Amino acid sequence: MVKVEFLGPIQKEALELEIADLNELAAILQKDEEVNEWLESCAVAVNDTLVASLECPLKDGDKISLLPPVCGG
Amino acid sequence: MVKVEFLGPIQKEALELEIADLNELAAILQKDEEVNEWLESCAVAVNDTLVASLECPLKDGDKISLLPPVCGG
Amino acid sequence: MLSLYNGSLDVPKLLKEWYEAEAQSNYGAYIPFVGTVRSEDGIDGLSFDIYEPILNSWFEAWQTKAKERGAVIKMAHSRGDVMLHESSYIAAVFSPKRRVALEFIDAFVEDFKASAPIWKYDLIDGKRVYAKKRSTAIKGSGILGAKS
Amino acid sequence: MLSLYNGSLDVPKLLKEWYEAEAQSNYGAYIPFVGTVRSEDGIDGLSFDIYEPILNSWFEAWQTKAKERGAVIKMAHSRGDVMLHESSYIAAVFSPKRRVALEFIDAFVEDFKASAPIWKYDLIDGKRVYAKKRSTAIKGSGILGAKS
Repeated sequence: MVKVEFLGPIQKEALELEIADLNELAAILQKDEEVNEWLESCAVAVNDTLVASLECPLKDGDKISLLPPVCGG
Repeated sequence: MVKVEFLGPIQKEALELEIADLNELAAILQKDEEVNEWLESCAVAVNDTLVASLECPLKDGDKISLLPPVCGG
Repeated sequence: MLSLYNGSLDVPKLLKEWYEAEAQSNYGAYIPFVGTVRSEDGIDGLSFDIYEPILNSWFEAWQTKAKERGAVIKMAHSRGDVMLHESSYIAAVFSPKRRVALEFIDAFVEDFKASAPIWKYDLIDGKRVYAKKRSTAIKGSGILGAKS
Repeated sequence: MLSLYNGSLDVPKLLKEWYEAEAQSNYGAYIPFVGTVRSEDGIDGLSFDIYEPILNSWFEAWQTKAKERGAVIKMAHSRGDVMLHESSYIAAVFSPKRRVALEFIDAFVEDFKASAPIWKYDLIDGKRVYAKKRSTAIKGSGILGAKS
């Protein structure tokens, strides 16, 4: 089981999913109307480290975060 | 009569000279052992405005300043 | 040093504390950048969400880069609401030499704008409206999107 | 605004006064640069001579440039002696937008170093020694020298 968190302005509760990698997550979220529009502009972190590709194996207990466009300051 | 001031580290009293332009001043100062070594590195102001060439006519009461290399801050 | 505060920052106090903390460290240059909420587009203020775990690791990576040049970075940011003409952000660089400090503050503030996991909302008529147009997608964004 | 002080600057006080003076001016960015005397080469401190008429006109030219970009510059500098770890120089830019402020503070501080009519001396064993090696000839210098 991995946990998927949606940060900042994405108004969505965290998900608990049985997935083995980020490709599976992409397939699930692309079908989710609430989240689909955000995907093109979101960065992805696994256990609080940003990842650059979907080729990232996941293990039980991992935390995935979606980070929409930022504007600090 | 014009007044010639030496600023900052140049240890020299101001001069009062009867000169018509900066060419005359250059000729006088190049013969002055105290000041000669500073001339290559000094900027020149006439009445507190920096000048870029010697072709600058002078009139009675003008103030000329020699500004050696600077280092504020 | 990275400090987060609920609401606006006490700028004079922070600038003084940081200056005094490094007074004997033999730095020749201290450059703070202070960001203040401007009145524009009829907003009453701004509001901020911060994701701290990634903000901390982003900041530590910069602190390491600064240390390699003999410099040190300090930063403070607001959480939640900050009203017009109040300040929400201070970043500061201390370094022995001015060029390093001038280059670091510029690079740090620009990367902060592009990368720090902070989300900004306009406060308008009591509502919090995501400042989407002024926001920047973090480098590497979009991997979960449909392949085109 | 250009202010000269005998001896070292009260940095926290000046940073606070400037911040508060512009608090309602709707500037989004405030970037002070603070210069502090470093311990090096066995000096006890630094000492400064200033030629105010040309410093004032140099500063006014920069203030005019800043105004064209919607910005404002403030500066404070010490006259006479400033000891180790005390500060002798603050320059600050306020502007609506951060890019203008970041570019101005860099350009202003560099031109200040190259052009402002201020002379620096090392204080060593109670003597004032002109910091010749660290000094820069003002642009256009040398017209009175012998033609080569």
